[in-house]
Amino acid sequence: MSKKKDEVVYFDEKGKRFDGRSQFEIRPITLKVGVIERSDGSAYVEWGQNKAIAAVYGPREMLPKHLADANKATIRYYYRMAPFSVPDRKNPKPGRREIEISKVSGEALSHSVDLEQYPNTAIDIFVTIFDSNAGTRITALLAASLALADAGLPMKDLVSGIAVGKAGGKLIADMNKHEEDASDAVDLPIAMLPNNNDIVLLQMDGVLTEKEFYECLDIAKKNCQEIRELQVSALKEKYSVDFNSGD
Amino acid sequence: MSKKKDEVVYFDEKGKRFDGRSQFEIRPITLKVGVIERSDGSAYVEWGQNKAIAAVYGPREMLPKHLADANKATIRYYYRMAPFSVPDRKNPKPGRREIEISKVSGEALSHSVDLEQYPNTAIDIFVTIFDSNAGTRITALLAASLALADAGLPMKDLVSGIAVGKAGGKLIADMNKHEEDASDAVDLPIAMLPNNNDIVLLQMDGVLTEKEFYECLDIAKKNCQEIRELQVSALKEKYSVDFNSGD
Amino acid sequence: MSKKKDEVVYFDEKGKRFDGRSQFEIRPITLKVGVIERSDGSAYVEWGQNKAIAAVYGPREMLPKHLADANKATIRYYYRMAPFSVPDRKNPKPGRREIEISKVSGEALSHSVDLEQYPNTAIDIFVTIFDSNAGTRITALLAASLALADAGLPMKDLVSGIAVGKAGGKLIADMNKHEEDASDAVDLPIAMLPNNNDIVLLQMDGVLTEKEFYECLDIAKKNCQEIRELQVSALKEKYSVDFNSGD
Amino acid sequence: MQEYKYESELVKQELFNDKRLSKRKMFDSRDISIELNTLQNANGSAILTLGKTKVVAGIKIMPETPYPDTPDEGSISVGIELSPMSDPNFGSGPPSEDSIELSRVVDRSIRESKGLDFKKLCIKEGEKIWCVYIDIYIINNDGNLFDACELCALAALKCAKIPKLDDEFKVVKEEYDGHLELLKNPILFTFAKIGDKIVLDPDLIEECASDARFSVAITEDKNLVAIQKGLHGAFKIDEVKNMASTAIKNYDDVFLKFNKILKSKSAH
Amino acid sequence: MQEYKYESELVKQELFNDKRLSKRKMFDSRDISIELNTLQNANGSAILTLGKTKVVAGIKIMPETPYPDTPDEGSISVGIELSPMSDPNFGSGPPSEDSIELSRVVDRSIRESKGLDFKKLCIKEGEKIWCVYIDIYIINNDGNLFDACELCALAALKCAKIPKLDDEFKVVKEEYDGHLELLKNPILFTFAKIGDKIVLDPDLIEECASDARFSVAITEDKNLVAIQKGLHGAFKIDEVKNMASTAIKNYDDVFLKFNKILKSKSAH
Amino acid sequence: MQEYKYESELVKQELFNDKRLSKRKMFDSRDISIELNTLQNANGSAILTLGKTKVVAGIKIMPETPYPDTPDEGSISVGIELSPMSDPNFGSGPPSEDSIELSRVVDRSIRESKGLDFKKLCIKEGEKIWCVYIDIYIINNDGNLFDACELCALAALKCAKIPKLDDEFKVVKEEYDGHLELLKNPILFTFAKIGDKIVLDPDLIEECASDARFSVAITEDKNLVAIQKGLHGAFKIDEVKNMASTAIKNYDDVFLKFNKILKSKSAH
Repeated sequence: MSKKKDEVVYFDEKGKRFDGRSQFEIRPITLKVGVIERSDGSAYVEWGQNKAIAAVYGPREMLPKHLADANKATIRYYYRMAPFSVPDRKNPKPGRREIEISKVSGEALSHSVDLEQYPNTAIDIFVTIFDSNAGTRITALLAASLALADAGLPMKDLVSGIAVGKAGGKLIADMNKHEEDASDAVDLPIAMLPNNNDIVLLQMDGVLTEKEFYECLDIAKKNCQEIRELQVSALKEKYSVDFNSGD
Repeated sequence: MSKKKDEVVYFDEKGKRFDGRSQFEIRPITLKVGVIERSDGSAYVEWGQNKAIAAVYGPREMLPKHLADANKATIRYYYRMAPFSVPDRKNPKPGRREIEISKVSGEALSHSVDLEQYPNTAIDIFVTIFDSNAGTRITALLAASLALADAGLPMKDLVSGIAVGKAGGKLIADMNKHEEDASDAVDLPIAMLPNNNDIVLLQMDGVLTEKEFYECLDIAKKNCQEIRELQVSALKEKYSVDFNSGD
Repeated sequence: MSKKKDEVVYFDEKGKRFDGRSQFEIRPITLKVGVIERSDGSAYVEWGQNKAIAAVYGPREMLPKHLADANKATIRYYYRMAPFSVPDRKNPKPGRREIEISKVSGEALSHSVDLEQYPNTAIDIFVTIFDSNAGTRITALLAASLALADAGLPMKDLVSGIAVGKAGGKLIADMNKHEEDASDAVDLPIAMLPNNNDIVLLQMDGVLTEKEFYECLDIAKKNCQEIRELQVSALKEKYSVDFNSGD
Repeated sequence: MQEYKYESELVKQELFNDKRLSKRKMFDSRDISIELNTLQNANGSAILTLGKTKVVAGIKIMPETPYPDTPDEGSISVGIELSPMSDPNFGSGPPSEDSIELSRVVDRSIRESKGLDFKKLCIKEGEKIWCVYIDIYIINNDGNLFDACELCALAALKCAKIPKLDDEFKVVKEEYDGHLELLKNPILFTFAKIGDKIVLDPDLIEECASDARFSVAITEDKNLVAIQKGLHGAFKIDEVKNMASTAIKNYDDVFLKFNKILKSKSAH
Repeated sequence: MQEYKYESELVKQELFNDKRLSKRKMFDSRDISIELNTLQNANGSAILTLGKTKVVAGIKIMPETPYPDTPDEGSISVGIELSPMSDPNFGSGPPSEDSIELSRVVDRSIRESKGLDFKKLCIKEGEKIWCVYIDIYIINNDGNLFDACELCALAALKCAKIPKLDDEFKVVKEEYDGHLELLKNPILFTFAKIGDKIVLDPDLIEECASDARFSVAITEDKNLVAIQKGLHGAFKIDEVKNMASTAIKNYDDVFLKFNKILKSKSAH
Repeated sequence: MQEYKYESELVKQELFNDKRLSKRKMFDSRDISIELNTLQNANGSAILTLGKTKVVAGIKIMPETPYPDTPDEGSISVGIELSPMSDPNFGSGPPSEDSIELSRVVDRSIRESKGLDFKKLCIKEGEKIWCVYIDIYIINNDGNLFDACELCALAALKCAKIPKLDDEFKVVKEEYDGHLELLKNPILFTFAKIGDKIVLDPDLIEECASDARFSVAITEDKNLVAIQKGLHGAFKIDEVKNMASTAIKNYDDVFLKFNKILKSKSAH
C-alpha cells in the first residue's frame, strides 16, 4: 500500500527538508567548461542528482537555407533526456515536453548572445540530461550558457537560473522530485541575466498567491546571482581570466 | 442488445424516412461566403448536421519549388475532419480516407478554375469538418468552390454536388448516417459543373443495378442545379452582383 | 507442445540434411536477366524458396542535390521484404534489419562498379524479396549485381555470394530457415568479386572457433566462383556474348 | 510525365480516327496471364501481367482482435506498393496519395461486392477474427494499375488457404483449414478519356495523354459495386452511362478468360 | 512575419505615447463572443471570437485505460491545431513547436487550477477512467491565440456532457450521464512587451512588433496557477509583478462577461 | 568527411612505413578509462573513454510482455544515439543508417556471445519477462565508435542491478533483486584498411582515410561471435584471417585491463 500524499511530511520538526536541506538551501552544484573536444564550446553541470552536458556548434551555415535570418544568427536549442535518465525508461523520441523546453530555453539564451554579429547562421546547442531529479531544464540552461561562453560567442551576460517553488505549505528553493510530487507542489523555473536582473525564462505550474509569487521572484533573483558566481569560477578555471572585469 | 440491421425500417408507412424527409428530399443547407478574414477566400457550409469551413490561399509561390507546374497553377486540397466531428474521437493525424477524398476533390475543383492564368503557383484549399452526419465530402466541396469564387479566381462554373444512394431497398437523395449503415446501403457522391453537367467527381460504394445507377445520375443532375442556385445566392449576399449573368 | 530445439536432428544417419542436401550442397538457383521493362537494368533470382527481383535506375540526377558526390556516382540500395514473404506478416515499413542490410549490400556493390565515371549522379537499386527461407540478402545481392550488369554499367566483376554457417555441430553451406533456428546456429553471409577473391560483404552471428571461421571462408570462396558461372550464364542467355573474355 | 509528350501527341492523332497506337479497339483490354501460388510464405498469391504491366499480390490471413463495433466480423486490408522498381517516377518512402487512392479503390471493389462474408471470418465473437491482408507490389508499370491490381487481388484471394489455429488462436505453421470462400467475382474496368475519346484499359502512354479516368467494378450478376472517377477532366452523363454499359457487356468475356486461366493453374 | 514590418513601426510610434493602433487602453482586452454546443458529435463545444481572432474547441470524453502510476485518476489531453486555414504562415503537417507550446500552456492553465477533480473521472480503479480530450482549431488568427484558446476550452468544458456507459464500459451513443464538473474558472491573461511598453491581449500586428510575451492564468480566488514567458526579449522583475497584479485586477471583469455570455447561451 | 583531407594524406604517408600519426603500433588500441554507476536512475551505467572518444551507456531493465514465439525468454534492445553534441557531422532526428548499423553490431556482439541467459530473464512464462534496454550516447567522437560502444555496453551490463518487483510485476522503486549475470565477456575489435595497410582501433583521422572496416567480437574462450565488414573497400581472405587472429591474440590483454578497471571501480 502506498502512503497517501497528504500524510507525507516535507519539513521535519527542525524545519529541515526530506534530504536534510533548509528551506532555501540549494543542492551542490558542480560545473566544468570544455568537456567535448569536437564541439566549438561545451560544459558539464551536475546539480544534485541532475547531470547535463551541453555542446555548441556554430555559428555555422543554416540548413535548410530558407530558415536563415538575414539579420542575425538563429539559436536552435535541443534539450533531450536520455532514456535511462528517469525512474521509468523514457522513449528516446523527443516528447512534447522536451520540445516546449527547447523552445523557451533557446529563446532565453537568444537574449544573452549578440546574434546580430552573425547574420544568416545557425548556433546549435545540444543538451542531454543523463540523470535527473527535478530541475533539469535549469541545469541544462546553466550548461548551455557556459558552452556558449566557451565557444567564444559575444554575450551580454551569462544566463543563470533556478527552480523555486512550494511544497508542504512553504516556499522552497531548488525542489527535488519528492517535493515536486507534493499535493500542493508549485514549480517555478526561472532564468535571468544576473547582472541586470533581466528575466529571460519564467514558467510556473501550481497554485500561488500573488504575495507568494513575488517572494519567489525575489528568492530566485538572489540565487541567480550566487549561481552566476559559480559559473564564472568554472570559466575562470578553464581560461584563468577575469570574466567579471567587463561587467 | 442492439437491433439487427435487417429489422431496421428506413421508410415508414407514409414513405417518410427516419428523419421525416421524403425519398428525394435533401436536408437544409446554409451557405455563407467570406468567414475567414486572413484568407484570400473562404466560406462556411452547413448541410444538415454537417459543418464545413473552407479557406483558399493563393495563387501563391509553390513550395517546395520542384512541385511547381510551369504551365499552370496547382490546386492542393486538404480535407480534414476535426477529432470531435464524429461519434468516436478521430485521431487528428489525417487518415487514408481523408487523403483519398482530398485527391479526388482537388481534381474536381481543378476542372472548374482557369489554372493556366497562374503558372508555377499553388492554390491551397483547406477544408475542415467540425460536425458530420454523412455527406461531408460534398459539403466540403461546396464550401471550397465558394471560397475559390470568393478569392476572385477565374472559374468556368461553380462546383455543386450531392450524395445520392440507396437504403432499405429504395433510391434516396442525401442519405444520412443512419441510412449509410443500412445493409443494402449505396453511397454515390457526385459533383458537377451544373451549367453544362460536367461530372467532375464521382464515387460509388455498394450494389446498384445498371438502371438504378442511371437513375442516380439523373437525380444528382437535378439536385446539383438546385444547389448551385443556393451557392449563387450566398455569393450574391456577399457581393450583391449577379453571378449568373455571364453563364 | 513444441519440440525442444536440442532434440532436433540436423543430419540423418547418412549425413543428409533435413531437406535432403549433403553438407555443402546448395539449393537450386535460377537466374534471369532483364525482367522489368521500365528499368535500366533488372534481374530475377530464385534460390531455393527465396525469390528476389532487382531493378536499377541510373545513373540519374541525385535528389536531394546536397547528397551528390562531386567525384563519383552514389549507389543507393533498397532491400525490402514484402509483407507476405515471411511466415508471419511483416510490417510493410522498412525495419532496422532491412536498413542495415541495405547499407552493407550497397557498400559491397559500390566496390564492383566504376563509379568515378558518373560524378554527381545516383544509381538506385531496388530489390524486393517476395518469398524467403534464409539467405535472402545474398539472393538479393546476386540479383542486384546482374541488374547492374544489365544496365550496362562498367564493372570490375560481378558480385557473387553465399551464406555459409553451422547447425547441429557441423559447418554447412547455404543454410535454410530450419537450420538457422538451431541452438548452435551460425550464419555467415559473404559476398566476393570471384575473379580476385575480394571480400566485399561479410557478416557473422553465432559462435565459431578460429579454425571453423577459416574453413567457412574457404567454402565460401569456392561457392562464389561457382555461383559466378551461373550469373554469367544468365547474362549470356540475354546478351549472347562472353562476359568472361575480358577477365 | 513530361517524358511521353511526343507519344501523347501520337496517341491523340490516332484517336482522331478512333484508332489506338497499340492497334487495339477502343473498348478492348490487353491480354492477361496469371501465375498462382508460387510464393510459399503467402497464404495465397498471384502474379498477373496485363500487357506489359506486371503486378504481384500476396495474401496473409491472420487472427486479429475485432473492431469494437463489429465484434463478429472479419476484415480485409489492401496495401498497394507503387514500388520504385517498377517505374522511374515512383519514389521510395511512405504511401503516396496515388497509392492510397489505388489501394482504396481495389479494397472497395472487393469489399462492396460482398463476395467475402465477413461474418464467416469470425473466429470467436469479440475475441478473434480473421483479417485478410492483401499486399500488392507493382513490378512493371505500363499503365492501368487499377484493373491489374484488382484482378490480381481477386486471383490471389481465390487460391488462398486459411491457416489452422491451435486452441490459443495461434497459427499452426504450414497447416491449413480449408480455402477462403469468395461468393462474387468483382472485376474492375478502367477507362481513360483523351480529348473527347474514351478507351478501355489505357496503357502508360495513353494514361499520359489522359484528361480523366473512370473505373467501375462489376459482378457476375451485372451489378455495379464500386466506382471511382479521377483526374482533372470531366465526363458527360452519357459518357458515364456508356462506360458502365460497356463494362457490363465486357464482363462475361473477361471473367471467362480469367476463370479459364485460373482453372488451368489451380487444382481446386 | 516580415509582412507587418510597416505596421509594426506604427505600433511602436503610437506606444511611445501609450496609445494603441486599435484605440484600446494598454491593459484592455478585446471583446469576446461565444457560441456553445453547436456541434452535435462533440460532448461539448464552443466557438469563441476575441476581436477578429476566432477559435473552436470540441470536447470528447472517452473511457480509457488509466496510467499505471495513477490507477484511480482521469486525465485531460489538449491538442491545438494551428490550422493553415487561419493564417497564411501556418503550414499543414505535424504540430509545430509553436503549437506544442500553446497546447501545453492551455493544458497547464486548466490542469493546475485543479478545477477538474481527476479522482472523480475514475470509472473503475485500475481499469477505466475518463479522458477529457480538448481539441482546438484556429479559424482566424488575429493574435493572442493563448487567451482565445484557453477561454474557448474553458467554455467548452463548462457545457460538456459525460457519455453514458454500458456494463462493459462502452459508450452508449447519444445518451449522457450528467455534466462535467468544473470547480475553478482559470482565465489566461497574455501580455506583450514592445520596446519597453507592455500591453494586454496583443493583436496580430502588436505580436509582430513584440519582443517578449508573458501569460498568467488566474482563478476566481485570485491565485496564479500557470505562467509562461516567451520570445527573445526579457522582463524586469517589476514588470512581471505589474502584469501579474493587472491580470488579478482584470479577472473579475473578464469572468463576469464570460459568465454572462455563457448563461445567456446555455440552459443548465 | 572532406574536412580531414589533408590529414588523411598524412595518415597514408606514414602508413607507407607502417607508422601511425598517433605513434601507435599497427595493432595497438588506445587507452581506455571507465566510470561505473554514476547515474542513479539507470539500473547500471558506464562512461567510457577510448583515447579521446567518449561514450556513455545506461541500462534499464524493465518488465515487459514476452514475444509470442519465445514466451519464456527475456530480451535485449540496443539503441545508440549518434548525438549531434559529439560531432559536427551528426544531425538530430531519427536514427541514421550509420546509427542503426552500429547498434545492431553491438547488439549482436552481446547477444550472440550467449553471455546473457535469456531463459533466466523470464519472470513468468507467457506473461512477463525482463527486457534489458541498453541505450548508448556518443559524447565525443574521435573514431572507432564500434569498439567504444560495445565495451561501454559490456561494462554497464556487468554492474547492472535487477529491479525488485511487487506481486503485480510492477517495479518497486529504488529496490533491487540482485545483479544481472553475464556469463561471457565479448569484446569487439575493429580494424581499418587504408590503402593496403590495416590498423586496429582507428581514430577519426584514420577513419576518414579508410577504405574498408572489419569488426570481430571475441569471447574469453577465443571464439568469434559476431563479424561485420563495412565501407566500399574489399578485404582479401588472408587479411580477414590475419585480423581475426590478431583480435584473438589481443583479447586477453584488453580483457585484463578492462577487468582491472572494473574491479577497481566496483564493489561487487
